[in-house]
Amino acid sequence: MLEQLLAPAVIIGVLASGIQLATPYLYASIGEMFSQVSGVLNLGLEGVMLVAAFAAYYITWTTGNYYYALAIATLVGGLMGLLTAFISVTLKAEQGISGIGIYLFGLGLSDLLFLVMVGTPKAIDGVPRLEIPGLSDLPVLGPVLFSQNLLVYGAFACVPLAWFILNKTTLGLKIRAVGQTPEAADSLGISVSQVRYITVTLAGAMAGIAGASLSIALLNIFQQNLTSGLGFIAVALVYFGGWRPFRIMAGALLFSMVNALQLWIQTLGIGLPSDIAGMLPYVLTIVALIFAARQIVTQPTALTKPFERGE
Amino acid sequence: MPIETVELRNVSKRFPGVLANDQVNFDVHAGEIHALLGENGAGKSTLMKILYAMYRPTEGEIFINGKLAELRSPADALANGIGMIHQHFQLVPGFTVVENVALGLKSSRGPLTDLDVVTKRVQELATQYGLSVEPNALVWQLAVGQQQRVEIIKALYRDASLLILDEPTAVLTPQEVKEFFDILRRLRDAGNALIFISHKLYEVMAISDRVTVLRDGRVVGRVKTADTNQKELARMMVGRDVITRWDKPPAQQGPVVLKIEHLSAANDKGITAVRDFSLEVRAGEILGIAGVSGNGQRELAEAIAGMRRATAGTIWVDNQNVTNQSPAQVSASGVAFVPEERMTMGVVREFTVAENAILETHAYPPLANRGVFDFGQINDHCTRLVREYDVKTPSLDTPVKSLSGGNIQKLILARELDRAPRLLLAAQPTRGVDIGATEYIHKRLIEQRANGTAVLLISEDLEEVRALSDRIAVMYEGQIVGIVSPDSKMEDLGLMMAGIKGNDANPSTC
Amino acid sequence: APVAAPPPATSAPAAQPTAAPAAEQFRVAVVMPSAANDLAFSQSMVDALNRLQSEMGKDKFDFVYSENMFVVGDAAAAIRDYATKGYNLVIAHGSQYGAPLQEIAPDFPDTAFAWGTAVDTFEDKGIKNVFAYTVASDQGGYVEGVMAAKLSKSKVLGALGPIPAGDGQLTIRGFEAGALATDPAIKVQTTYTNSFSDVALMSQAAQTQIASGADVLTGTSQSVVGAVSVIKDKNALWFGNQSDQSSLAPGNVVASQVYDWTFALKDMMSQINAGTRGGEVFIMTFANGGLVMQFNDGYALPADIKTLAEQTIAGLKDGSIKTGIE
Amino acid sequence: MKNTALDTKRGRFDPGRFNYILVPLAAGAAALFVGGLVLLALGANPIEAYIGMAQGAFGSPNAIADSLVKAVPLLLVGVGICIAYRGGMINIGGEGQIVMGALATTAVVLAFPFLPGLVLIPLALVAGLVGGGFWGGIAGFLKARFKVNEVLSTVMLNAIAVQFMTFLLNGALMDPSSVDNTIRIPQTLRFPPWADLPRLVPTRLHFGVLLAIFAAVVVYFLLWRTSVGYRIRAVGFNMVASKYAGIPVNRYQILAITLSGALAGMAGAVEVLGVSHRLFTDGSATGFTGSAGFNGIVAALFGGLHPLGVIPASFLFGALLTGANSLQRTVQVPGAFVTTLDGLVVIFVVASQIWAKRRATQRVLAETTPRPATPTAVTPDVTP
Ligand SMILES: Nc1ncnc2c1ncn2[C@@H]1O[C@H](COP(=O)(O)OP(=O)(O)OP(=O)(O)O)[C@@H](O)[C@H]1O
Ligand SMILES: Nc1ncnc2c1ncn2[C@@H]1O[C@H](COP(=O)(O)OP(=O)(O)OP(=O)(O)O)[C@@H](O)[C@H]1O
Ligand SMILES: [Mg+2]
Ligand SMILES: [Mg+2]
Repeated sequence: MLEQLLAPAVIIGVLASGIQLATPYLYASIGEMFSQVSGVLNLGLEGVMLVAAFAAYYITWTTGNYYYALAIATLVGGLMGLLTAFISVTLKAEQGISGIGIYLFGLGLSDLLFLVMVGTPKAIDGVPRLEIPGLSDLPVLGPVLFSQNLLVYGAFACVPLAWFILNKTTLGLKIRAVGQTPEAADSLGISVSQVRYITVTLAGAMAGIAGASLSIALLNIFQQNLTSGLGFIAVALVYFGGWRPFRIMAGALLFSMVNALQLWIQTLGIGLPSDIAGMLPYVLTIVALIFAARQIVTQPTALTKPFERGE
Repeated sequence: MPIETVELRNVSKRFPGVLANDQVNFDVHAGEIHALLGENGAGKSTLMKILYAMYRPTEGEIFINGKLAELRSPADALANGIGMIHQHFQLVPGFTVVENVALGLKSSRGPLTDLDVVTKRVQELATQYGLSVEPNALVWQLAVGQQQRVEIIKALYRDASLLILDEPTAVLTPQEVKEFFDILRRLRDAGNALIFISHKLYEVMAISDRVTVLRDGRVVGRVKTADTNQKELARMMVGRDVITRWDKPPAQQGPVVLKIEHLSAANDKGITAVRDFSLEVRAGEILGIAGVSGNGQRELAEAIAGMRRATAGTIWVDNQNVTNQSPAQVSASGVAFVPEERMTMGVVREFTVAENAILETHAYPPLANRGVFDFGQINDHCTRLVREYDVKTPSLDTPVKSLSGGNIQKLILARELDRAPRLLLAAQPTRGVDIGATEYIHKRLIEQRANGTAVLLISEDLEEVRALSDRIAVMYEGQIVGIVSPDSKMEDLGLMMAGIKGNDANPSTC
Repeated sequence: APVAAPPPATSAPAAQPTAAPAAEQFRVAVVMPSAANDLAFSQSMVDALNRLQSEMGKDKFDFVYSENMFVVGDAAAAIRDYATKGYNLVIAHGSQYGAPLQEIAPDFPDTAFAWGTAVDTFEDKGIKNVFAYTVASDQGGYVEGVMAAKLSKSKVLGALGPIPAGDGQLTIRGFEAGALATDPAIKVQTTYTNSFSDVALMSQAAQTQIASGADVLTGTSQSVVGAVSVIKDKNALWFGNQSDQSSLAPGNVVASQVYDWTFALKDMMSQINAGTRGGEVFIMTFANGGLVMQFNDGYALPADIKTLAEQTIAGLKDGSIKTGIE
Repeated sequence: MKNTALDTKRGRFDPGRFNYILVPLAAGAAALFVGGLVLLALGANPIEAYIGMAQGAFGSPNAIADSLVKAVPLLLVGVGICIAYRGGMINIGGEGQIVMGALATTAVVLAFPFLPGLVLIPLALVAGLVGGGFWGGIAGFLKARFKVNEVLSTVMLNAIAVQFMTFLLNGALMDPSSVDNTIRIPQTLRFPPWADLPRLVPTRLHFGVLLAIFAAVVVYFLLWRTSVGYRIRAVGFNMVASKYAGIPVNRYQILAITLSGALAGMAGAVEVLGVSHRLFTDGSATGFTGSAGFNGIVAALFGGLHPLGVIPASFLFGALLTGANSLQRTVQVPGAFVTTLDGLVVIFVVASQIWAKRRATQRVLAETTPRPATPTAVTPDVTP
């Protein structure tokens, strides 16, 4: 059994699937990370992803132009992020609950629009693969790592970028401060709301790209509840990664690869019931959390707490 | 433009149900230190938060250099040269010193941070005003005194020429206070204006040029420091004379209640903070532990209370071994604990006065029968506590967070002392508490002594330790440097607190 | 549970509304678990009802539906409500709806109910107004397996499903049987994603199948739309199920096993009009027209394979071929 | 100084706080208005639709019964959420706990079908409590022992519970007659009729409604009238102070989420015994739970995280969900509209809380902190 799983084809397959599955998680989680680091739990990602996924799908289906599609998805996501910010920052609503509201709203709306504007699932031509000259010809790893579509590369590029923004820019400094000690930031004249509006809107926009990456780059289709819980896992991955981009990436890859692995286990006919195999990613995540939780030093202590200046 | 004068005219601030400031006039000039005095809840912080634009006044105006100023937010205040150092520091604990200073500043590199530039300027300021601090240290790792320096550097970095200092000394040790006052004088002499809030009258006398006294939100007096004395100030604040010196009857010492043998314990960072510590406290005596903060006092108290693991040694209470027992077991052995930070350790802020009064006794008869509350009993019990201990509260149902610090401390004392403990651990019992309440708390501690309780008093306020203790143990780096009489000279105590052995310093040992 | 009686020979003609001369409108209500446009199980029912309506005219036949009733409690409320509103036939289109139906049906003896996919009419519990319908999807799977075995170059086939239960599992077992009957050397790899809705995971399951050598795949549930786009991308072949899935990948879908419930519906209608409201189990097969193999015109299926498929269908119809799944 | 009797803060739900009722109602109306615009866009008549919706929720004894039945799991889960929340834990694991509770109940009923109803039903309900409590307790243990964030672990545990259920229903627990036939429906045998929760009136309304209300009252009593509840609340507000006061913090945290899970498990038990009379799966949790694990959180919040407040909140929410479903039937709008409308209502109501709270805090402050002109308690003389 183990030999079967250690075959090169399986390892490469797991890697390839892992990288692809990780793509939507990365966009959504990195965006969510900014939101959470600034102190706002944005639980409605799933709903945002769905609406944006539909928007991207629809534009691609009607115009064939996926740059437009991507732009619109980002915009739609950003607008929903703005709405989230208004609800959680300005109206100081309970963030978990408003997130569930946004999710239900997005789930219903995307389905409704799909029904009215498209009808039944229709395949589209999605974002094409972009071979990286030279590298994509590498044996074994070339096709896995350097022959993906643009959105996959983009997702992985987000990780160092996010790290840079968070750690090397004044905005990043403000975001972290606002999430840890909003009173301190406030006393230095930083607008806590403004920073949170920026991050929450950004999280929405990134969730929009995540949705688009599903509907026009990975699946090239739209279907009711296309994301099927992915947005919630993305939120969980942010905790998992301890609010640090590279750890989040590791988590996304781990989760996706274990998911891919369980598919391989079944496909190879190893006698593990599918339901038991299906538990693997979740069990493993918990196990990983047991180890990860101890190492978390800096966390956004103000997470989920609306800021009020004591007045 | 540097600040020459700042004036508050007819400022009022109304909170729901409270008129915190009532037609207050106040002014401060460049080159002076203006002290603001008043009991807990008199409205000092509120007034200062208005000046720093954290609150909008209900009515009244602010004039800066004679011109009406429209301050909408702390950013405006900062831009006008007003800086504020809060009692609860406004620092990001997970940031380095430099990051804290750079936060919210314009960077010379546009969107990118310029921490190296900031570091340099921080070092310059540090040398200029004697504010030595390690720029790259994480703030949560710094001692309070150092954190406070960071706050001052933050304000200076932003060219604040008016510094508001809200109870800056409450958390400092005498040594730190001394250094701090040097810094304040330097700042004043450099032409800055300073507002200084403190509950300690001798500090106000030592550092300020003028004093304004608030009571119930109104100004009740303004004097030149040179023209007044502590007694007069106290009378202005409280409306009567206040006792600061106690004549205790001689100690009626009983048997040893607390016996600590070779105790060691580590701090939160895992470093040994109490090492090979031995001590005895007898019934009917107050043993004061003096020392610069961070020398293991906190860990010692927590180890006794069962809140922290002892890595070695034994703790006996009434000949009962309580080493590494749970807080509940320790408490059951007759130990009462007034912890250092009342808001986080002593009370549940959101709970009512009544709920907090039964924090330890709620599970037992007569307050509860088989785990079910008897509200009649609870009500009677709490009413009695509140009366006996003079806790000023609108009702038993008032959330504790809206009581003043002094009243919260009285409530904690009521709760702890009512259990007639064998041993009372009191850590910083009067920190941030106004003089009226301080007097009351002191009275209660002495009363316990008379009742035959063993009292272990841990305080960084040397005046307090000397006023109350029968013996003073000076703690340095987790160990006792020496045990001396309360009549020892201040300077000698100071030397011992710096780690110089009792014998060398030659105070009267006991 | 009573074993399904073989469907009666009475078919299409008897179902003509002529049987009910009153020219009253026949009203049907359907409660179904997923969306009406899922290109799978739910849609197959809506398609059938639409076909009936266009055959008979809206004045003679009308239907309403409640979709997305994946919560059984909600479905129960809907079923009861439709029964109250006097629909002639209330269809509980989901095997999970059995328990509520069993409770509701006795309260509305004048209403006919239908439950599928299932084989129990509760007649043994004294309930007389429930029809049951199911589908011998192993037959369609079998024919697809036969074709797949012929079309595969790698001799590895892939089958994808949500959970190992229901008609999906039956299809997959039929597929495997058909493939092995055609070529004993062939390998059929099966993957269940454990979700009816996770399109992304289904797409990865397809990727995995292809990466491990499969070049012809099939699958069930609404989530397979994700697999089909992978098929298109990797230029593999696909056999659809439940509804006609050719539109998803016109060049790669060979054929689809389509559930055509019109046969059962027509029969139920005529029985209802004649006063019988339940008690019969309908099994959709190739023989009774409840199963149809829809070949995709866009895919150039070699003539010999198509002939083989048609022969297999004929064999299943006349009973000379059995799928071997009992 | 007035030392009033200890009467206003025993957690009593004060219906006099109008804002807690009026504001959400107004917000709900606003959500329906926006939903009406969507209906117009879909070509349906909103007025007709909403009348249909109201009828679907309250129009007949059956409709009312359906609304109440829908509210039962929301109430049970919601009350559990109150406990967890008061203990400082956020329990997102309702779905998984419902499933585990239902599984435990099912296992008991299938193992002892011969027991008389009077024994079997209580036993099965207890099994549900244990099953859900166990599942919640895992999250509590992981938090107390390993500091694993409970939001995260409960999300994962939800997924695991569902897979576990599917696994059992495809094997050990599958209806034997289904195992034999080819279609293999993933469901258990129908339970014996004596395991059915009694019906209250001839509708779907079952005894579970009373159980749920009873549970809410018990939890209210527990939280505000017993020392255990007091400790849970103390730990939830301030772990450090609780620890100083000698409360074993870890134990009470685990207890809070275990109780929370137990109530969700009870919801699962009541659902199988009272509604479906068997366990089944469609591969997701929702098919069985109807998302009660999540909707219960919403109900708890609307109820001000107070067990007694959750009673009306969950009944209103249940009516909304039931009515919205019937909307689909009366005007034949797509099912997705129902979800959209739910989302709108949740968003509007939660966003409106700020107004409800703002007024309430102003009132409370104005009532409890009158500034004494001069301190009335005179400091007694001290003997120097
Ligand atoms: N944000 C607030 N909301 C309502 N009331 C407040 C608020 N802040 C202060 N108060 C009330 O206003 C009054 C003045 O409080 P303030 O903090 O100014 O007192 P203080 O003089 O600084 O006291 P202390 O010596 O304890 O620091 C008190 O009665 C207090 O309860
Ligand atoms: N939101 C509030 N509502 C009611 N009272 C408040 C509130 N915030 C603070 N207070 C009251 O204000 C008084 C002072 O608070 P506290 O001692 O915490 O801060 P401070 O010392 O006055 O301010 P600073 O931190 O600036 O020194 C207390 O009586 C406290 O109960
Ligand atoms: Mg103050
Ligand atoms: Mg204070």
